[in-house]
Amino acid sequence: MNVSKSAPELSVEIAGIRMKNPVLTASGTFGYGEEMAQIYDLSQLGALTVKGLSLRPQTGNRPPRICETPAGMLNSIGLQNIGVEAFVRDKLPFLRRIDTRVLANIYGHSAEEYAAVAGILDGADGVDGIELNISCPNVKKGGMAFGTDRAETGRVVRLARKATGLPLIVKLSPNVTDITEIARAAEGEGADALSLINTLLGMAVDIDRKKPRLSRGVGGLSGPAIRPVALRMVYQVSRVTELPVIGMGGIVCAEDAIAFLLVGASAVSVGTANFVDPLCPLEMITGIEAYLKEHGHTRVQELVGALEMEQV
Amino acid sequence: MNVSKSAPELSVEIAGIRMKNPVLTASGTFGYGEEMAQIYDLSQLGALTVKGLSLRPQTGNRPPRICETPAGMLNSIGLQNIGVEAFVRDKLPFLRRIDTRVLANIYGHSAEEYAAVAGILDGADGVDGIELNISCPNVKKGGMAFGTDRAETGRVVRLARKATGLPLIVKLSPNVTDITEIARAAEGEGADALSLINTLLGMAVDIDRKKPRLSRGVGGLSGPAIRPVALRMVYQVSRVTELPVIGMGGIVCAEDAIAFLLVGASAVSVGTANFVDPLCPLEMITGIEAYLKEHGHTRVQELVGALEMEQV
Amino acid sequence: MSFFPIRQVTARVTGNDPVGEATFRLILSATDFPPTAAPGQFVMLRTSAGADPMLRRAFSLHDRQEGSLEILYKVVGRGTAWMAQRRTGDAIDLIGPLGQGFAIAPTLRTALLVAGGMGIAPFRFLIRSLRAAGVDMLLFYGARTERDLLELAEMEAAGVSLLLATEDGSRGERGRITELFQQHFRKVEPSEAFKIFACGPHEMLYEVGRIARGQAIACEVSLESHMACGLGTCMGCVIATEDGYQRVCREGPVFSAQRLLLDEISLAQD
Amino acid sequence: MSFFPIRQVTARVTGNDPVGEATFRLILSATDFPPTAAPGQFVMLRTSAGADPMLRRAFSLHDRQEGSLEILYKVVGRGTAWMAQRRTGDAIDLIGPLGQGFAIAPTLRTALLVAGGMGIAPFRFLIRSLRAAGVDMLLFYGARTERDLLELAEMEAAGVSLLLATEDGSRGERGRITELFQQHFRKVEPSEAFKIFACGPHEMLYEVGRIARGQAIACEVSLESHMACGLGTCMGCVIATEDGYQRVCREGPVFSAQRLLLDEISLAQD
Ligand SMILES: Cc1cc2nc3c(=O)[nH]c(=O)nc-3n(C[C@H](O)[C@H](O)[C@H](O)COP(=O)(O)OP(=O)(O)OC[C@H]3O[C@@H](n4cnc5c(N)ncnc54)[C@H](O)[C@@H]3O)c2cc1C
Ligand SMILES: Cc1cc2nc3c(=O)[nH]c(=O)nc-3n(C[C@H](O)[C@H](O)[C@H](O)COP(=O)(O)OP(=O)(O)OC[C@H]3O[C@@H](n4cnc5c(N)ncnc54)[C@H](O)[C@@H]3O)c2cc1C
Ligand SMILES: Cc1cc2nc3c(=O)[nH]c(=O)nc-3n(C[C@H](O)[C@H](O)[C@H](O)COP(=O)(O)O)c2cc1C
Ligand SMILES: Cc1cc2nc3c(=O)[nH]c(=O)nc-3n(C[C@H](O)[C@H](O)[C@H](O)COP(=O)(O)O)c2cc1C
Ligand code: FES
Ligand code: FES
Repeated sequence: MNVSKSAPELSVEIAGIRMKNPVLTASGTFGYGEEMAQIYDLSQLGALTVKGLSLRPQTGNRPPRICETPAGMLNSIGLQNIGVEAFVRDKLPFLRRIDTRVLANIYGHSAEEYAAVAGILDGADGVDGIELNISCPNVKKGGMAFGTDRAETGRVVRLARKATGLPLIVKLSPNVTDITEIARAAEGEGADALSLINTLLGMAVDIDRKKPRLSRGVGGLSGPAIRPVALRMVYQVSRVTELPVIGMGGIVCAEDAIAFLLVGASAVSVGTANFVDPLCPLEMITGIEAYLKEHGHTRVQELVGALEMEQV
Repeated sequence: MNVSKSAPELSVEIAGIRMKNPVLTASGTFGYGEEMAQIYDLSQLGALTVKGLSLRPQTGNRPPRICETPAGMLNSIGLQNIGVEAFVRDKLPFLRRIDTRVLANIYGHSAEEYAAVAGILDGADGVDGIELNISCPNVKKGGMAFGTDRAETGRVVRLARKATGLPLIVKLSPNVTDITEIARAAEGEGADALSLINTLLGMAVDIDRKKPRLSRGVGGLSGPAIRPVALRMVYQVSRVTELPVIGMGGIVCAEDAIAFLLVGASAVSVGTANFVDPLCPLEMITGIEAYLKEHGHTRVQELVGALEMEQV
Repeated sequence: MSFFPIRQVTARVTGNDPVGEATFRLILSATDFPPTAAPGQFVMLRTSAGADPMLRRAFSLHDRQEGSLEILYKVVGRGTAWMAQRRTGDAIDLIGPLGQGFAIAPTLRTALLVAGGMGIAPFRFLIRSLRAAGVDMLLFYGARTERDLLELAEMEAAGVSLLLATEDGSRGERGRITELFQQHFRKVEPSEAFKIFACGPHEMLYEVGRIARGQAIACEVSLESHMACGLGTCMGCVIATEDGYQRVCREGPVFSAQRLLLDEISLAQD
Repeated sequence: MSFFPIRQVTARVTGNDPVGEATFRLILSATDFPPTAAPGQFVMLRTSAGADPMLRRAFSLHDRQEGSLEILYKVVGRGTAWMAQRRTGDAIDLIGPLGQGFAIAPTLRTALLVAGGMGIAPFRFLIRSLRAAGVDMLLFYGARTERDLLELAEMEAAGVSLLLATEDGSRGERGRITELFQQHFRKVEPSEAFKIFACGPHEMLYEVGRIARGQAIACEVSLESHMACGLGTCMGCVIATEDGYQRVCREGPVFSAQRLLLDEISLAQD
């Protein structure tokens, strides 16, 4: 084992966006950044992803919207958000002052709506990239319906691609038989990067009231519980695509982050762990750096896809 | 809340098999019953399901075959088993002496092989039903490949159906976009019941060795971590089929078991929990009985599908 | 909306003693916990070493002293059971102070406090602050049974007038605290110097809020809701208000009863 | 293959004291634990209240007395860290006795014991049994450093001759125990009355097994493997033997070195 002396290079470039390190925060778990900025200096992050934005403000689903499950949680927020225009007007100015990359997660009720939101953001100063959420399980129309179908995925990406010159990241749903198919469809229509996974569709029941614990019945499962599934899908997808992959799903510590890099992710995104341990993205950055040194790597890039597989 | 005085009726009938209660044990987590019989009297169970049987003995995958994950585990046993003939000769005599129902879980490398195994069991005294494992993620050929495709599922069920007069339970894979499609395919070809879910395909990585933790790379995720996904799928499937459903996936206590019944399962099966808490099936039986009394039910059947959904 | 710092700190247990039926007072030494904390604010505690249970649990600041803080809690599930097992010297990871506390206007002269069961938790800190502001205090305090009425002597010593009720009649009036409250409240004149502070089961808050609203009297209620983050980022804890869904952890947990859609108040609780 | 009963019992901690570097001796009172337990057998302990960590952990019976049992363990991860936090009076859920222990034939006169690191754990029980059978014992015992050599005085008092090695030379020979073993072993004559018992890192067992096999000397080694059930039902813990994959938890953990495919021995470990 080589122990390198100089500090290893942590920066990565994804979809043309240079980030100071490969640790991002995931959409829906970081608000628009303001609240987290009370806890630590966000400029330490590689990038942050804001809560899913839609053309018009959304009230979201009725509460209860969350419930705890073993090593995870279910949510059915239903994409409550202030709308893309209020975001640009009220939230972007704050985000522009932070020296990190800002990814705008967006969704629409139709492919045209995705394109409209992307178009509005195209001119917005302070947005470094757009993440298309075609995988939200918590809205009736839109969301997951697109991300579980090859043709629909292709159409959403195609229209969004036309609407914006910003880097386009397509966020994939794990609720599919073959995620590589959807990945290829997105790649074929001009996505610049892929991010995965979004939540697994799940359910929990209150047996005393004989009712689901979430008002909508079903919700999205996130947290450490889903990490093995996420890791497998990132592995599968990164083997079939040329695009950089942002890996996420249950990442809570540097060891998890490194595992995602090894199976092929170029960066990782921290979701639910922001709730449990807000400072963990910072510990991940330090932890990845320590690992690189210990294993004699000079650049984080060297870890990407470095997993050794025995022939199966 | 009505408190009923007499003991509620726990017995259920599934695919024509009468069981003294709705608590079963799942394939691959109970061996052929012998070891567990050292711990408690197996006649207390509604039924037990034996480890997946194939036409010929299988050596299984190279170790390491298991690894722990948050609130769950991955396995890639690869269906190591003694083969159906040795089972009938060496294991069935022991099982016949136990006053419970015995379900034989089987798999094949082709639809014809499934049928061959089913045919051998057809004449075997002591087998009460056959569970077709079309959902094992741990073998290269066979297993999950069948259970993720509607047509393949149909073919396996059709041939097995012809080969045996025994009740036929089809075990579904959760690694699909739409599990109701596969469920309907199985129903259409003459399945008597459905069981779900098998394990979710997952992966874990040893970052020090830069290798997967399982020799085969990927494995099947089971345990409480997957319970929300299992519950959701049982809910979805039981709404589209007339067949009784055996629910499983992360069930560890009576409360979990009751949740599966409420969303539509007619019985539940305990898998990974047998490793963690061998006596838990017995506590579940007691717990279900207590719940029925407390909620004024006279028969366990009354819980099946009794979930109240708000309109979504 | 406060923009004071929020800290994730490792606190040390200096006390964790039973004070009632399955109820404990946890005393934590936490020198780096922000001194800006106000009554009605809360903290999020980690209650396991692993990922199950995973989410943090919310607890009102029972009190806050220089370098230490207190939590009054009841064991109701796995997280609180874990807390009850902590012993002196153990470490507990907490985040705070969080949310909006009670608002004490300079004009305030008389405060009517209403507590049901564990709803008493935030009131010691509030009472200390009200006392410092020279406010007269009358506390309506109800519980299931006498043993669940906590810290009575302490509150009397702090100059709080007490009106008690228990469901089993073992202490004070028999019945719910809202009944007692309703009787006495008829006699009170609305005024700028007067305000109601309430914490307890949501049905109780609903009742109190309805009464206050009917007479246009200032009334703040402290709500509960299942929370994932406690920070305002997940949108999981919302409650219906006249301004749409608002976050209990951020715009609350203390809300003006006037702005809540009281018919929907029970929803967030589940 | 034993078909004695296996029990899931709730044991009480009566002692849990450090005996070396991050190493503890756990003493458990468990009156309903089957008296049939034999040296080399093990138990599966639950090491959390929740589902994370989920699986039980395997530990050799360090010793077994009427109504109580002992475990010697090293803290290496979350499960063992949880164990180290248990205090007198706490409950621990365990299952056992499990697996096949060491075989002590009536003809046995001299036993050569080889332990590496925590591989010493099952030997106190084994030594007591060998002594009762009037067997002479020579123990090769290696560890990283002196502090990791445990219970030396106790074993000497039990009549065991000790040959020690440490990797840092702080006690006994400097180097690995297998080197010391190899030197001395040359001088021993194969015989029916003679047998080797070994427990420790798999590379050590590989070496010892190879030497024993080369000279057709009876040798039993106690293996480790990641286990889900410990009961023989999951097929997760297998090791390659001449009879195919066998379960470490059921046909083992003690195997005859002769029947193991030594080249593959390391596989099950990782
Ligand atoms: C702002 C706020 C302040 C609170 N202050 C106090 C206090 O000072 N003293 C006190 O004893 N309790 C207080 N609670 C309630 C306390 O958070 C719950 O009792 C606790 O979360 C239960 O955790 P558990 O694991 O023991 O129970 P479980 O029932 O096992 O918890 C399961 C899940 O439900 C959530 N949950 C359960 N009950 C509640 C509840 N009443 N409110 C919110 N989430 C809940 C848990 O956080 C967890 O996510 C407060 C709640 C809120 C929102
Ligand atoms: C038959 C048998 C007897 C054993 N006897 C003893 C003993 O007497 N004293 C002692 O200190 N240790 C003993 N071990 C090893 C002990 O089981 C591990 O140290 C323990 O499981 C580590 O758990 P952890 O959560 O602290 O570590 P982690 O590394 O966090 O555990 C992660 C997972 O890996 C498994 N694991 C990790 N290390 C091992 C290992 N060496 N063997 C098997 N599984 C492992 C754990 O059980 C768990 O499932 C024995 C193992 C076996 C198989
Ligand atoms: C409360 C909550 C809200 C979320 N909202 C969004 C969203 O608006 N858009 C989106 O693409 N993903 C959303 N997600 C999914 C996460 O970004 C992430 O993909 C998923 O939670 C898996 O990662 P994790 O296990 O680290 O949380 C949300 C997740 C949670 C828990
Ligand atoms: C170690 C192991 C082996 C398994 N072997 C089989 C098998 O042979 N056939 C089968 O149909 N399912 C098998 N399964 C799947 C279980 O029967 C069950 O469907 C799954 O584990 C989900 O339930 P659980 O979370 O309660 O374990 C196996 C599961 C485990 C953990
Ligand atoms: S708990 Fe997350 S926004 Fe309130
Ligand atoms: S650990 Fe399950 S068979 Fe050995």
